[in-house]
Parts: sequence; structure tokens; C-alpha cells
Amino acid sequence: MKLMPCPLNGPRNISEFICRGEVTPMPDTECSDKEWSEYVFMENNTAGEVCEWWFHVPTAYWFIVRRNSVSEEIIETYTVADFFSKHVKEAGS
Amino acid sequence: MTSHPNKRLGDGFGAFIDVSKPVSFTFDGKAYSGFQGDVISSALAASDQWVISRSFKYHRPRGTFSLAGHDANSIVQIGDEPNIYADLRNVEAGMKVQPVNCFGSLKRDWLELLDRVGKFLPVGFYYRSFFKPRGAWRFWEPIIRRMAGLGTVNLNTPHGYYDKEYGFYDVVVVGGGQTGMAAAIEAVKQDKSVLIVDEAPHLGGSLNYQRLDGDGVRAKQMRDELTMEISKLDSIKVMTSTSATGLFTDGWVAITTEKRLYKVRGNSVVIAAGAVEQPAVFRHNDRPGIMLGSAAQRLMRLYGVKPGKRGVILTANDDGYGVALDCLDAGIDVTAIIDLRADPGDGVMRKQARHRKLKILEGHAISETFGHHHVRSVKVALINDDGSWTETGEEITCDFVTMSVGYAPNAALVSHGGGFFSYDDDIAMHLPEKLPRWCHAAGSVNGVFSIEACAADGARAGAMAAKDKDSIAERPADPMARFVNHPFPILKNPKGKDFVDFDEDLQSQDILNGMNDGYRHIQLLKRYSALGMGPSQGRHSNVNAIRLVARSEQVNEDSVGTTTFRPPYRSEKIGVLAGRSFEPVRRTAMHHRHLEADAKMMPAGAWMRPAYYQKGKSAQKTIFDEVRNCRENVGLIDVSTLGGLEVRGPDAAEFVNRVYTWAYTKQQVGRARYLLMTDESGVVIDDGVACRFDENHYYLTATTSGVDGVYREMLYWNARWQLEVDITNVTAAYAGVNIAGPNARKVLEKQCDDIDLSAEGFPYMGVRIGHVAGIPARLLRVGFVGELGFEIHVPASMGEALWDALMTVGEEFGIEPFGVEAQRVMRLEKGHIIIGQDTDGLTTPHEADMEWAVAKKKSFYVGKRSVDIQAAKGVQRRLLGFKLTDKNAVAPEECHLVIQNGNMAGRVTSVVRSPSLNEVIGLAYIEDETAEPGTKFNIRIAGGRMVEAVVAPIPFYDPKNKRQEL
Amino acid sequence: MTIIQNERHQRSFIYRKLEQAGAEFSDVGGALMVSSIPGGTVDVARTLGVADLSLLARIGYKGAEALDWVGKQGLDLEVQANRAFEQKDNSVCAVLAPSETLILSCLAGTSKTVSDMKAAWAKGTELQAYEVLREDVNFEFILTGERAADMLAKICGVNLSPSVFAPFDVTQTSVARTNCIIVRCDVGKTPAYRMLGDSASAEYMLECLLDAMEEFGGIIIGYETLSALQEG
Amino acid sequence: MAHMLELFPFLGEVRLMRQWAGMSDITPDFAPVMGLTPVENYYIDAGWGTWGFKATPVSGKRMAECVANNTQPSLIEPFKLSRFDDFSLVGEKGAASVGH
Repeated sequence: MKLMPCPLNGPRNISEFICRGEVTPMPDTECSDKEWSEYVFMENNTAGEVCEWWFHVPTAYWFIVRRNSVSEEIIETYTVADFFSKHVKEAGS
Repeated sequence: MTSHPNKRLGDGFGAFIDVSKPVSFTFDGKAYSGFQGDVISSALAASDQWVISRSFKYHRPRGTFSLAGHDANSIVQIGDEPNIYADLRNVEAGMKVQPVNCFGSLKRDWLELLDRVGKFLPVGFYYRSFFKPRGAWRFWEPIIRRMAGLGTVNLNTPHGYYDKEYGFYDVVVVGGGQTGMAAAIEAVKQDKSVLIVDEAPHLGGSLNYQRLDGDGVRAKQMRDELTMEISKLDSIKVMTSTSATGLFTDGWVAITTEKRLYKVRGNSVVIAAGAVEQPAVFRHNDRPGIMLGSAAQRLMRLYGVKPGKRGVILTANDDGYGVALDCLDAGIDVTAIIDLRADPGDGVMRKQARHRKLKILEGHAISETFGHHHVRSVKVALINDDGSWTETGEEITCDFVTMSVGYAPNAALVSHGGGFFSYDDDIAMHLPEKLPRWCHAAGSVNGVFSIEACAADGARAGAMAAKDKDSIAERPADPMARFVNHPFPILKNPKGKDFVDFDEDLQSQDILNGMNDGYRHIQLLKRYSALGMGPSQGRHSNVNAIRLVARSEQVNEDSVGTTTFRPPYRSEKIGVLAGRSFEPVRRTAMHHRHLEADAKMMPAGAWMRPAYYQKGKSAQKTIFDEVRNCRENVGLIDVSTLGGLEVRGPDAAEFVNRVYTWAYTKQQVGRARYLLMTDESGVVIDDGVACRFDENHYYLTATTSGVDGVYREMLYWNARWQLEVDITNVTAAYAGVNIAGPNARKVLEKQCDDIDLSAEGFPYMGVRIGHVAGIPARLLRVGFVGELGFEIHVPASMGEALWDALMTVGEEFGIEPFGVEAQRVMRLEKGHIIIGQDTDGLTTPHEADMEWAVAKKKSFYVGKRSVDIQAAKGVQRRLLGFKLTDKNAVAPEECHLVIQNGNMAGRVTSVVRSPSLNEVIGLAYIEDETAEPGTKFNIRIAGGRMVEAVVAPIPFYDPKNKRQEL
Repeated sequence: MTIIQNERHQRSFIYRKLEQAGAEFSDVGGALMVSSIPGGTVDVARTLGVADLSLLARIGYKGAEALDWVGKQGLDLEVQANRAFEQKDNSVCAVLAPSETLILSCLAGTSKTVSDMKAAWAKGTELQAYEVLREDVNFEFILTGERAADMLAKICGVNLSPSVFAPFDVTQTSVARTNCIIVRCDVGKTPAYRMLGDSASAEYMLECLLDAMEEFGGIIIGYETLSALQEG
Repeated sequence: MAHMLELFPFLGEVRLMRQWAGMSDITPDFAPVMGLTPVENYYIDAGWGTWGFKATPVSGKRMAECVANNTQPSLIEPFKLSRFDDFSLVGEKGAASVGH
């Protein structure tokens, strides 16, 4: 079973986690219906490096994972705070 | 042949058996005896019982072949347990062993005639025959089904007890031979914790039976030294008689024993699983008595059993000569050594064999064998320079034949782990080419054969693993490796019966026919011909098949590619795989009170809830009595399973306002408000009530099965928003009851003196904090059932005390507990929806007829944009209340279809024959925006009959909601 | 059945199972707990035993400034997730995350820290911290003995062997498919693990534990055995 | 596995020979996507999420029609890719009345 390095709990069996999909900024309220439906329904399905929301169930802990969706290699994991301070502050908040 | 089973070879033989402990058992109804340590095959062989099973397709007699559980021949059944490898299962006193796949007896299998008509069963016949004329399959299917399969399943076998165990090691070594032991010892030098797993009952691998030198002492010496050293190192854990059946990501090794599945994590894994000896292909190469050289050696060295009296040794390497020498030491005649190589060079054991004046035919082969239930003689052929062959006319009598023509890597686990193999023409064998970074292959699985090279390779891998170095596909130089594997040990015979795959009875021509039928890619060929799809998963057939394909396509083996080994390495019991099944059950504080009151419990998510309290009456009657008592006197229901969430902090109101559809910022302290939640696509996913206990403190309820998801989503959203608010799931912290009915207040007044319970002091949708029966409590004046009611939440550890207190003082007011079923009836009478029953995965608030719970002016809530888009578009369907026009008509059921003008126009989501109104009421989706109270439609009920219904206003019961606001 | 606990408002989530096992109850720090149980000897506890601590006082605090607040109350702790810190009165403060702590009473139930904290909390705070009712949301068991780790390896995928999981290490993981907090708190010289999980799953978890313990001869023990073990 | 054994306890003694896993394609509304796409001469018939087998003949026929005429056949109109743009989802979950 794959190991996931959780920023709070260290490496754990992947079965302790839930993935919520890619980190995608919410379009602002002026966006067109089409842009909105794209955001709601369409996955990027990026083949390569992706940043995703992951959840450690036993500690109810959300964090961010940067991984390669082809090789399944987990490149780095971040606390939410670290991730968004490193990356552009997310829209829609 | 008649040798007494209890007479076994003496000194230097029979390492695994204890001749002081005889064991008797039966096979095919006949009594046999062996010794403790014997496996079924060895004990049978000792009694000259060589035929163990019948082949899958032609029902040819099949016997001991690999003695390693690598072939399907040795599959037997013991009692209710099918698919046991006779090569691996030790004999036990009283064991009743049955052969499989034979019709009539093992000796006289009437399906043997299939063997004669074999030519009418070409490869792929499953797909091509039996279908014409039309309907023919109906005739053939049961027959074929009966013929197919190995063993029988007793449908009455009970659920056995299996469990699992996790293990954690720095280095896991699969294979306890020379290589594996060397690797383990090296890893321990770097003081790592090490696990060695081996299928055999003792460490040593091939050192236990193989011959390394002329006088046959070296292997034993080396084994004893190594095992001695291992036993001294207590940071090495050894698991024998155990198979590592799967290798998965990040060093996850699945190890199975009879009753337990071990899930072991190794920081690094060393695969030292060795190599699988390969058969030669020639006509009738599958007769009982024909076996692998290593099988003969296992028989003699491990179990002290002679493979026969007079043997022919077919070889293409020095190991074959080792077999010959072992036979001589065991007092067995070796009538001839037939060496496929024209110029065999001079191995140590070959030297010895020549010294012992054995008859050796070089550049020769076996073209055919004779004998029915056992091999009687072999025909010799000369291999010409161009690779073709001509029979020399010589026929040699014998009672067994051994084959030592080369090996294939025991590659399964490497391939599970994500490794790839490529064929090396130089040593005529597949070699690991790419390995996962944490997985190291060593020894003969890695194309290394000489004992010195294995030791070196093991040490190399052990060191790499210990240092957690990234794996590389490398190996020490081993000059000997070039003289081990014959590149084409195949004598294709025009008369056929030259078997490539014993499991599926595939002959070399079948492989070529498959290709001529157009299935030229090895993967297609496999699926078309069933090559390698039998129990041995191609261990003995893949390589020779690849060689045949390569020859006929005139390419090299590597470009043919390989099929993929999938877990498990060895077939494993489903029970073991399932392990101990953990099914968490959540019980409320009052759980046992319900049982004591004869409740019929039902699951609600992970929880158990009382459906109704039986009291020896019919379910229907009980439920309606519970309803009546609640409507007329007072009822008590356990609502502890309801989700509870604390939202606290300066931004609490803002947060609740963002995650729910209605408006909450202006909600008064001390009041409750309905909650409706949508996801980002605007679909209704949960509901509940929000209690505002102070400016910065909301206490939210959520549905029993929804709360965990709701909590997770709330945390997710706040991870994005970073509002100054805390969200805590307190579901299990509070036990809850709802006391409902005209007498509810009277009962509560007796137990609560610090809250004004009057209609004015504590109005409907009010919330209070105080004490009930001296227990700190949160009181909510909400009601799902539409009567005067109070929901009381107390610390879980005091829930039972609360229940007792209310039931006691409630007695004089006719209090009775009621269950989920009664509650469902009453909520439907009030027209309240249940999320998940009256909504589905696409329901929007408007479809659920709940615009009233959606704040129009709010700039944002999760799902708002989607809800707005769909609202603007107009709803296709709407959830409406209905009644049957005929009170006495048969009541529809949930999911029955709404029919309008002959078209499907929706479905029923909830329906009940209301005891309070004495008519059939329900909720249904109706795809008709014009539908309004009075609109008639039909519902198609069971059997296709129609009942007429009419859209009715909700609530059905107490339309003005007077009762709940008393 | 005779239910002594019926006289109390606060009842352990598993008291029926304890009674079935023949437990004797008596008052420990205001709570009715198992004092002794047939067969629950010190020798058993040294090998493998489980005791119910569900009624011991405990409390938790969450929030960006929760640790500050707890520190201000005079508790010894460091901002180090998944480590626990023993207090002067033998109560234990576990840091679950940089923003969350959990405070457990001492085994004897005599420690005052938890009640002091509750009293201090009642006075209110300006800090961004929130109280978590650990007494009712969680059951609490303690597993004692040399084989405790081996038993846990049958129901938990995290390595808890004493060589790896040091005293006062904390792990939050799934045990028998239920979320649990495990804190290593040895009793005297005997390795021991305090285990907290969903109170509604307490009976289920006890069933799983006893099933896994059977192979090692482990059974339920009482606090008298624990104190004996404490003395060593 | 555990659930399977609850249903069929006798399978506990039966041995499993080979296992593998694959991805299953699921759409947001659990219904397949069929027909035209924004890309010229690029047609799609996907997202059956392993439930497509019994519908294969008719969907094949309509896809052939779709390709031949380069128009969306009425029978598979509701399954068009563009249905997500305006939230005209297909109620497959509803049909199965699969709740949350």
C-alpha cells in the first residue's frame, strides 16, 4: 500500500486519507455560466504534476499534496497555510 | 515397482521427514502412510502412487512434476477445502485427500477419450465450437461447466475465522536460500531489522536438495553454516512454510499463512525468490514419472523417496549430471544421460559422471515417450546441426525421466512491485531490467547461478537495501550463467501431444495455430489459447511459448515481450485475503434500554437505531400504536444519532451563512433555524437546524449519515476561507431524545425546574440551556413529528440516566418509546422530507420545493451560483405531496413510477397509509410545472397496475401546525 | 441485571460488558470504575490487559491560541504535534496538533489539573481557543503489557512496538476502522497505551480488543491491578 | 472481500488465482457522454462507468448515425457533452434512486 507523508502525522497508509481533487481557484462571481459549469463539472485530469486537496480522516486534517499523476510519485506535501503563502492566494475566498 | 513406503533413503537423504513418526491418511479412498514432514506428493510417491490428478482438457493422467507446488498436477482436495497443492501440504493423520478433475476414478477416467479426439478440440475451441446450430450452447454449457474447474465447493462451509497482522521491518527478504540468507546477514551488519520469508519448512532453498559438487557434501555444509549464523542473529525474524504472495507500492508485502494475512511494510525489499526449473517439450512429455530434475532431487534429499528404479536423465546443463549422481548415491540405475548440447563443456559434476562411466548421449534429445499411467520408455533423437532432429531408432526403457534444461526467474513478485524483465539471449533467460527504487532482485531471479555469485549478489542487495539505496538492475559477473539455460529445449512433434502448457493441455502446434488465427501478440495469444492462465500462471509454459513465437516470427525472444504476473504469487484463500472483517457499530447511550424494551433494531449508517418496539405485535400494528400514542399522549424517541456540530468564534455567523442556503447572520440568540445545505453543483446534500446559543456560538444538527461528510466539507471550506471560527464534530458527545406529544410539557416539567417551559417562555423553534433530571442539557423546541415536542441533548455518558428519568416520570402520562418507523410515518404526515430518500444525487432546493429555505439576497453560499442557474432555467420536476383518490386502493411503494398521459413523469419517494388520516399519502417527483393541488396523475404499482393519485397540499396532518406550536 | 451504575447519572459506555465480566465497581475520583475483575491479576496485566478509563476526567482545547492558553494555566508542554507531556500531578497533556491539546487525568483519578482547567475556562478568555468535551465524545481504555504492541499490530497499521513508539509518543490513526488517539503511558515498568476513540463505538472497540487479545491470554483488568502495576 | 464472505461464507475456502485493478470512467451525473464534441470529427461515447455493456448495441448504432450525419441523434440527445454547460444533467442517479 502506498505511503502518504502527512504534514501533521508523518508517513501513513494511503487508506487513512481521502483525496478531494485538484486545487482549483473558484471563479469570481462575474464569471460566465459556462466558466462556472466548467469549474463545477470538469476535471483537468492533468497527466503530470498536480496539486491536490487531501484529508487525513483520523485527525480530520486537510492538507495539500503535490504529486505526479502519471508516475504516482508524491513530490511534496504542505500545510494549507504554507501552500497558499507559497502560491497565489486563492480566489473565491 | 513395489517399495515399502516406510523404507526411505538413509544418510544424507530425507532432510525434512522424521522416520520415527509415521502418519497414515487416505487418497482417492485408499489408505496410505508417510512420515511427519512428508508432503502429500512425497508420501504418495513413496507408495508408488504417481498419478495425482487428471489434466484439465484431455483428462490425461498427471503426476508429481515439480514437487514445488509450481504445477497444477498436484492440486488436490481435502474435505471441503479445494485447490490444495499436494507438493506443499504436509500429511496429517486421518487426512482424507481427493484427486480432482477426474470422472469415474483417477485410474479409469471416462473422459480420457477426449485425449483420443483431441484433434477435434483445437485451440480456442471454447469460443468457436458449441455455438452451432443455434441453441446448441444450451445443450453443451452444463456439460462443459461440469467438466471445467478443479475441485468442488461445499456450499455449506461456514465462515471460518481468519485475521490479519501488520508487520514493520527495515528490510524484508523474500526467499531463504543462499542469496536471501546472505542478503539478510549483510543487512543485519548495518543493524537493520530483517524479515526472511520462505515457502519451505526450513531455510536453505536449493541448498536443501541441490548438488553443487562431485561428492555432494558442499550444499549441506553451506546450508548448515548459514542457518547456524542466522539463528544467532535475533534481529532477523524468520517465517517459514509461508508464502509472500504479493508485492505492492512502497515495500508493502502480502504474506499468507493458513489462517492469517500478514501485511508487512519493508523500507526495502529484497527478492531472492530463485528460479523455476523449466520442462523440455517433446511428445508425451507429461507422462507420470517424467519430472523436473529438481523434483527428483527434492524427492530424494528432502523426503528420502526414490523417483524410481531406472532413470533417464535429460539435461542441458551441469545440474542434470548432479541429478544423475544423486540417483547413483541413492542406489538408482541411471540408464542414460541425454544431453541436448553437442559440446557440453566440462562441469564438475559432468566430470564425475563420466568418471563413474555413465552412458552419455551428447547432442541428443528425447523425441517421444511411451507408457500409459506411467512412463515405460523413451525414444532417442539426434539433434542435427540445423536444429532439426531425426530419431535414432534407439528406445531406452526406464521408469522415470528427469529434465534439467534450464530455468526461468521466479519473477512474480518483482513484476507485482512494478519491475520489468527483458530476455537476455546470452544466458537465454529473462532478467530484471527496471525495478522499483525500494525493490532489489538478487540470485537466480536476477540471472545469477553459481553459488559464489549468489552469495555476492545477495550481499550486494542486502547492503543496498540496508542503506535504503535506490535499486539498480545489476548483477555480479557469473561465467557459469551461460551454461545453464538451453535456448530452445523444444522438439516440436508432427504427431503432437508435445505439451507446452500442462495446465491447459496446450501443445506446441496450438501455440502456432493461435498465431495463424491472427493472435500474434503474446498478450492476445495468451487470452485466445489460455496459455499461462491455469493455476501455475505460466511458470512452466511462458518462456517456451515465447521461444516458439520468436522462432515462427523469426524475431528474438525479447521483442516478443512477456505477459504480466499479477498477484497473488500463489493462489490464496479468499478468507485469508478478507482477514478479520471489522464492521464498526455505533451504539447510543440508550442502546441497551431499547433492547430491554424489545426493540427491533435497524442500521442507520454505522449506528443502530430502534425501528419499532415489538411487544409481540405485528410490525405494522406496533408502528401505528406508537404513532397514535405520540399523537394522543406522549412518545419518546432516541435521536442521539443525529449529527451535532459546534461552530464557535467571531466569524461563526458568517461561516454558517456561507455553508447553508438560508440566512443566519440575523438569527436571534436562543432561536433555532432550519438548515439546508447544497454542494457546489447546487444539489441538496444535508439538512438540520441551527441553534444560536450566543453571538459566536452555533450548535448545528445534521443528518445521521451525513454529518461526517458535512463536517469534512466545513473544514475544507474553512481551510480555503481561513475564517476565525472553530468547527467541532460533537455527534458522539451528546445523547439526545425527542419527547413529543400533547403531554410532553407535563412530563418535562417534572424533571426540569430551571427553564420556563411555557409556550410563551419557550416558544416553538426556541432553544434553551438548563438541566433535565439534574443533567446539564440543551433543549430545542423543534419537532419532526408535528406535535408539541422538545429535543433534549445531554452528555453521552448521561444519556441512559436521562432516558430512565423521563420514562419514569412519564409513566402517569402514558409515555411510550417510539422508533424510527413511527417517526417516518409522522414526518410524512407533516410533509417533511428526508434527505437521501426524498432527494437524490441531482435534487436542487427548487425541485425539492424548498425555495423558502434559500436566501435570495445572499451574495454567496456554497452552490448558490449553480442553484441560481438552474432556477433561472426553470425546474423540470418538483417534489409534491399526493394522496390516492381511493382511500382503499393498494398503496404504491417507493420508486414506483408516476405516469402522465402514458409517459413516465416522475417517481414516488415516500408513501404510507397514514394512521392519523386513514388515507394513503406520499411524496413524489412530478415532471409537470403546471402540477398543483388537485392535479390528477397515475402511479404504476407492482404488476403494472395503475392507481390514481391527486396532488395534495402539505402538511397533510395539522395543516396550520397548531399542535407543534402549543 | 444488577446495575450499580443505575444510581449514577454518569455511566461508562461499556459498563454492561464490565458487569458481564464480573467486575467489582468502586468510586475513583468521583467516578464509578472497575476496582477488580476475576482473573485480572498483575501477571495478566504484565502480559496483556485492558482497563476502562472512560469515566476519568479529561478535557481538550482547540484553536490557533489554544496551546498558549493551556501554557498560561501553568502546564508543561511544547508545541510538538503527537507528543505528550506528563504534568506534576501525573496528568498527561497530549499535543495533537499545533492548535489542539488533550489533557488526561492520572490513572488514580486524583489529579486536579483537568478540574482546574475547567474552572479556569469558565472564567472565559480573549484568546482564540475553544473547549472540547473529551469526556463524552471519547471512550478511554488503557492497554498494558509486553504483548500490547503485538496485539495492536493485529488491528492497527501503525508501528507501536516499544522500540519505535517511545513513552509519551502520540499517534492518531485508525484502529479496527475506528479513529483513535493512542498515547504511550507506561505503568511502572510495564509498557502501556492509553487509547481514546469514538464513545459510541466503545462496545465495538472492546469486542475487537478482546478478540485480538485472546491469542495472548489478555483480559479486562481493574484499577487495583493498575496501581499494583504502578508500584512495579 | 469481507462483505463478499458475509454473503457467501463458503467462498472463504476457495482460492483466488489472479487479481488486477483498472480505472473506471465516471461522469458528474453518472450518465455516459455520447455524440458530438467541440472538436471537429471527434466523437465521444464514454463515461459508462462499467455499466455500458447492455447498452452497447444501441449506443453503437446511434453513434454510427451520429458519425454518418454529423448530427446528434435524438435518442442520445440528452447525453450530449454540452449538457454540463447548462446543468441539463441526466438523472441516472435518480433512476436508480441512489441517495447520498
